[in-house]
Amino acid sequence: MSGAVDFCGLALEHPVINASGTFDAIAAQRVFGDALLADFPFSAFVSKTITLEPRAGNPPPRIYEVAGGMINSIGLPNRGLAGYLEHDLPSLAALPVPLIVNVMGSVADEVVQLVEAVDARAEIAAIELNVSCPNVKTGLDIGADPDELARLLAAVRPRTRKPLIVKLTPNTADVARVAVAAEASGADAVSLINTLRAFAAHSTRPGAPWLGGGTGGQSGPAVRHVALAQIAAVARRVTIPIVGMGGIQNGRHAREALDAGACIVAVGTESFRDPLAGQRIARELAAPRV
Amino acid sequence: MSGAVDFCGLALEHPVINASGTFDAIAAQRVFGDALLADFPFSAFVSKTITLEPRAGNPPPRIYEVAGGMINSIGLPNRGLAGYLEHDLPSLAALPVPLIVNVMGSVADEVVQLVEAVDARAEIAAIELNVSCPNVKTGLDIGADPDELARLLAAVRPRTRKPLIVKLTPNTADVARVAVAAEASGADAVSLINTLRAFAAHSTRPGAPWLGGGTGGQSGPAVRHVALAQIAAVARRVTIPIVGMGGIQNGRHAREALDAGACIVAVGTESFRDPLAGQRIARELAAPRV
Amino acid sequence: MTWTAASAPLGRRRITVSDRRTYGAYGVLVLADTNGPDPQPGQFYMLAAVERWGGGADERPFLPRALSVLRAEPGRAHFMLEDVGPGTDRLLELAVGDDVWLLGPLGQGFQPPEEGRRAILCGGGVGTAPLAILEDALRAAGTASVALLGFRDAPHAQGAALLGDPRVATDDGSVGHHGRVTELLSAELDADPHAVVYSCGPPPMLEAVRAICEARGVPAQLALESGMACGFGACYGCVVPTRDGSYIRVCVDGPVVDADRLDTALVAGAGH
Amino acid sequence: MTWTAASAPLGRRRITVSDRRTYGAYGVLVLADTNGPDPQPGQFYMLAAVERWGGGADERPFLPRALSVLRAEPGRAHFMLEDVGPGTDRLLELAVGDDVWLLGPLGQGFQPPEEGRRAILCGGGVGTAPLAILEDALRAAGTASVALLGFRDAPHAQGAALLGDPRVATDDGSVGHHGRVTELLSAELDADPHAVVYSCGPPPMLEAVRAICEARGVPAQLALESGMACGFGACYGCVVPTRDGSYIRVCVDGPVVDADRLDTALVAGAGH
Ligand SMILES: Cc1cc2nc3c(=O)[nH]c(=O)nc-3n(C[C@H](O)[C@H](O)[C@H](O)COP(=O)(O)OP(=O)(O)OC[C@H]3O[C@@H](n4cnc5c(N)ncnc54)[C@H](O)[C@@H]3O)c2cc1C
Ligand SMILES: Cc1cc2nc3c(=O)[nH]c(=O)nc-3n(C[C@H](O)[C@H](O)[C@H](O)COP(=O)(O)OP(=O)(O)OC[C@H]3O[C@@H](n4cnc5c(N)ncnc54)[C@H](O)[C@@H]3O)c2cc1C
Ligand SMILES: Cc1cc2nc3c(=O)[nH]c(=O)nc-3n(C[C@H](O)[C@H](O)[C@H](O)COP(=O)(O)O)c2cc1C
Ligand SMILES: Cc1cc2nc3c(=O)[nH]c(=O)nc-3n(C[C@H](O)[C@H](O)[C@H](O)COP(=O)(O)O)c2cc1C
Ligand code: FES
Ligand code: FES
Repeated sequence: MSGAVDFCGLALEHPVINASGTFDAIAAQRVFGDALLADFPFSAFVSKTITLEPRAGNPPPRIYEVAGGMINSIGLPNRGLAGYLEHDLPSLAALPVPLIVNVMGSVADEVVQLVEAVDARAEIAAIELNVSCPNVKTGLDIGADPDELARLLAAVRPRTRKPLIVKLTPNTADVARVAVAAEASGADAVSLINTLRAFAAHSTRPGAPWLGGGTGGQSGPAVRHVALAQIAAVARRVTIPIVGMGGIQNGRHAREALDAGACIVAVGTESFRDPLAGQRIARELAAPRV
Repeated sequence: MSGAVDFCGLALEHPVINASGTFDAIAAQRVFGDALLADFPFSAFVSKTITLEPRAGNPPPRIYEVAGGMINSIGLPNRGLAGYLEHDLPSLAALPVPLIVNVMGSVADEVVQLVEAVDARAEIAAIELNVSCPNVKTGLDIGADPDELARLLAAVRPRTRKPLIVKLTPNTADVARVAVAAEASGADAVSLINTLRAFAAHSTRPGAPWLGGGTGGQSGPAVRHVALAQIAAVARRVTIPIVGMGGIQNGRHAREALDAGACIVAVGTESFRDPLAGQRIARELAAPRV
Repeated sequence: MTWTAASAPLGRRRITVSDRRTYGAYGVLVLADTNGPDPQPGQFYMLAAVERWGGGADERPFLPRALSVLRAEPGRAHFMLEDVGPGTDRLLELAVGDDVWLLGPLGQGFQPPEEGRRAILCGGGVGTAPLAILEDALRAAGTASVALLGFRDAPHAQGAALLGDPRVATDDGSVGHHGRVTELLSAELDADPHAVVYSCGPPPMLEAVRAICEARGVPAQLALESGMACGFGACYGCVVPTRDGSYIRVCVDGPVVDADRLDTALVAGAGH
Repeated sequence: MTWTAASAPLGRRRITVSDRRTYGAYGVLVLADTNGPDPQPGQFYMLAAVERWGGGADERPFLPRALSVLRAEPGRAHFMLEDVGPGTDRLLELAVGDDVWLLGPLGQGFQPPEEGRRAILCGGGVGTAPLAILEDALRAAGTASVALLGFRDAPHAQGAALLGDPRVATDDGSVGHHGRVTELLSAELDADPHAVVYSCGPPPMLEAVRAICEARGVPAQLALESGMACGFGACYGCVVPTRDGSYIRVCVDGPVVDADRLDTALVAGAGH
């Protein structure tokens, strides 16, 4: 397959990676066996968000299906930094593609610890920083406010020489302004979009949420054109590469994200429908335009 | 049909009105004849956004269909204030339901003129203020920033004793904060959501927009759960009534918006599929819960 | 003489497919619409399948689709479709007994020519549809007409069977005249400069017809297409620019417009 | 003896419906899955119609749906469905010759009882499905078993025909025992306290089975349901809480779990 691309110095075989939290390579290997390694669907593997401490995640139900997509309220379950490095990293390092680790913390100090620990591991090619985390004081996502993000990056950026990708939140008035702040503060790339804040009503308890975690995040084709608008808005204002995602289901969708200004794309929800979606999309993308 | 409701002092026969810009009662009467008056689908009629000067609207294409909805870039075509009052108001005043006029201006002075002129007309029951208008200096929607909205309302609120509904923009980090500012500044109600900023790619020109107006706004069931999240977030923070809208297609959807905290609901995109959607939804809403 | 349309019934009606035919690349749906008024030539309806409207390419269709009336018998309306996307794809899948939502008849149709003038019907592709019902109406009114139809190739040219005795042109020369239908039109107008032209077809064809008629000072009525969300004037989505610098809504001010109202019939976003 | 499952083929396969049967309120789909490995009892597949997956209630379904294997013959897998929403509705609409996307076999299935112990299969509703393939496997292994099935009413009780010779209970008494299937279970366990219980059914039934077995110290294997997006461990959507305070993913750690791992089998959001 043609379509090799350089992304922040990583030589990727094609421009399709997975969206964080939507593919568990370890579980997939348990299910599909070594065929997964022989036929790995993505050109890089992005792990689920890792936090400093272990998290159990939200109580079920965690998933609600909507028109053209789904709402999730998974709640970032993970083993925590130490557990990840000990248990998951060895298996993930054996994948045939570069490894990107996604981290999140609610205060700068936490993020610094995460980034330093990840920076120390040669198996890890790049770091994605999830800034859809609510600020403990304002309740607003850190990534919704350019100034707050700049402060965070001022603390974090110096701690690693690995490529640092900032994953922006779409739940903001002007994502381009936040992206500009990320670039100015030393981010090597930005990725977008994360999920749109959404609410699923309980089927029998009026006003109550269906999802155990309360509010959730919407993904899938229903958000694809919101993603394209945000990718295009960001591309007009920054020069660092963009990882475009949100509802991508096929090569044409990926092409539209690239045309809007993304350097590579990530596939999330579509992998739930087709575990080889990443590979299929890369193949469709490599086919000549019609 | 049961379900009469008081909304800002307006006695509505049922809790379903139309969303601004999604039903043209004058055109509908031309198409369907007087049956429209005998069987009017909504309990109040909200007119399309009126601006001070006439606007032609955006070049076509203006519509793009997406998963579970559509993107529009209509561009607020209207006859302007004077043309509206002269040509449209007499016909609209003859509708069998209260009339709400939606207005928008890009600076406070324009909005003041609009509100004063509308206030002077007894045929008009209430005013909806569309604040999804970009600030000329920042480029951000006025309604995306609580402080800017408060400044606008400080100028506008004293000019009318009619109920003043502020139609919020969903393209903001924290819509509840904006709603709080609206309430504090004297709004009698808030309505939400307006459309989500979205981009449709051209089918043959890479990177170019399909829509003549460039970016557009997404509506329909694909945005319904985003709307529910915003309605619920606003309802937790304000005591003034809420007009809930966004993707409502049936009585259950309307019920979920009411349960999330809306006082009445508005139906937009679904009327394009079913001109009597408003009436159907009111009927379904009046049926006992199952 | 003018043809006047009755108001459309308020609200969409649930209607059953009573016949489904195929003419080469085209499908014809016959709907048992016993409660609606008779449609006028050039009017259209908004259609959507009651079941599974959605779930096609890009999780579409979602909005109903505008379709011209191909032909009307008492209590029955015929439609001609080509599979160009998820909406027409779904409608063409329907079988006898399946239900559709139907709204209409909608819009402004064709008007008959002045007494004594001949009608030239010039169309292409699915633009054949409104010319069939127009031909029926002209025949009933005793007005002489000739039909000229252009198609891509032989499978499409089978659509010509929907009219009485049309002259056909195909792009690939497989049927009839090898070339454009507008070449046939020019020849007809050479022979009868006093005729009135009625046209419907893909935007480039329509524009060519408009330009020919303008150049010759021949009156023409053009049935336009445009992306529509509602079909009854609610969304302002279907506009086309007119010569006077304003926009008109194709659904309520058209779809048939006098050619001299337009600077161009090339509608952005319409056609394929 | 343990039953071990082969890896699922990587990627979804396009498979044709080769038979479609009806058992009262249930439909059975037979799929010609010639390339997949044999499924184990209790395993499941993710299914979606290739055409028109979407366009149902609330513009759904969008995600594939988890379905237990009802029965497996060489190159064929059977599934039992009840129409409870847009996904099952669409799948039940499929006719012979239509295609589905199939992923699997997935998950951890049942394990046979220790040598010499009898198996009691206790299920209800569509929970009948995994017990049928389990019954086949036990029979093949020469293990004695008895099946107890609970249904709402007579149309549902027709699902009992999918097993060999089950004892049936109905809520309305129209067929078999008038009452709950768990009453039959208690009676069986009174008679044979040494048996092992296998269960699948609506959460309240499953929880009742769990509680009965716990109280009696009887080992039980429960096939759980849970809302799933992916079925292969990717989304972390399908978790249930376990006794040790953690969450397990039903799709990869289940669907069959030993009852003593759970404090409750009442899964939030599963069932109707
Ligand atoms: C008054 C009128 C009468 C008509 N009569 C007929 C008729 O008799 N027979 C017939 O077959 N057709 C007719 N049409 C055309 C038909 O309504 C459209 O072609 C319709 O869009 C087809 O829907 P589709 O889903 O099959 O194709 P679409 O996917 O809608 O594609 C059709 C065209 O729409 C545009 N398009 C592509 N994607 C999108 C999108 N996501 N959103 C919006 N536009 C898009 C492109 O220009 C494309 O070529 C008529 C249209 C009008 C306005
Ligand atoms: C391992 C496993 C095996 C299964 N085996 C079978 C089987 O053999 N046969 C069978 O018929 N079923 C089986 N199921 C159940 C089936 O997968 C679900 O019932 C499925 O959700 C049905 O889809 P639906 O669209 O028809 O109904 P849904 O609309 O999904 O409704 C089913 C239930 O899902 C919940 N729900 C409602 N709306 C939503 C929404 N928008 N998003 C998320 N959840 C919602 C409610 O609890 C509802 O009662 C199995 C499930 C699992 C996990
Ligand atoms: C089930 C699920 C879990 C997710 N988990 C994470 C996560 O752990 N970290 C993160 O940054 N984004 C997470 N996301 C967001 C995705 O990475 C992606 O930004 C979003 O889903 C949009 O892409 P899509 O429409 O292709 O899914 C998750 C999304 C889903 C659907
Ligand atoms: C075609 C179209 C035109 C619209 N025009 C206006 C408008 O003039 N003024 C306004 O405040 N909102 C306008 N809206 C937004 C709607 O009033 C409503 O907020 C939005 O569509 C969400 O509701 P829905 O999903 O039910 O359509 C328009 C929406 C559509 C689809
Ligand atoms: S299609 Fe909506 S106004 Fe014409
Ligand atoms: S269904 Fe996705 S992890 Fe289990």
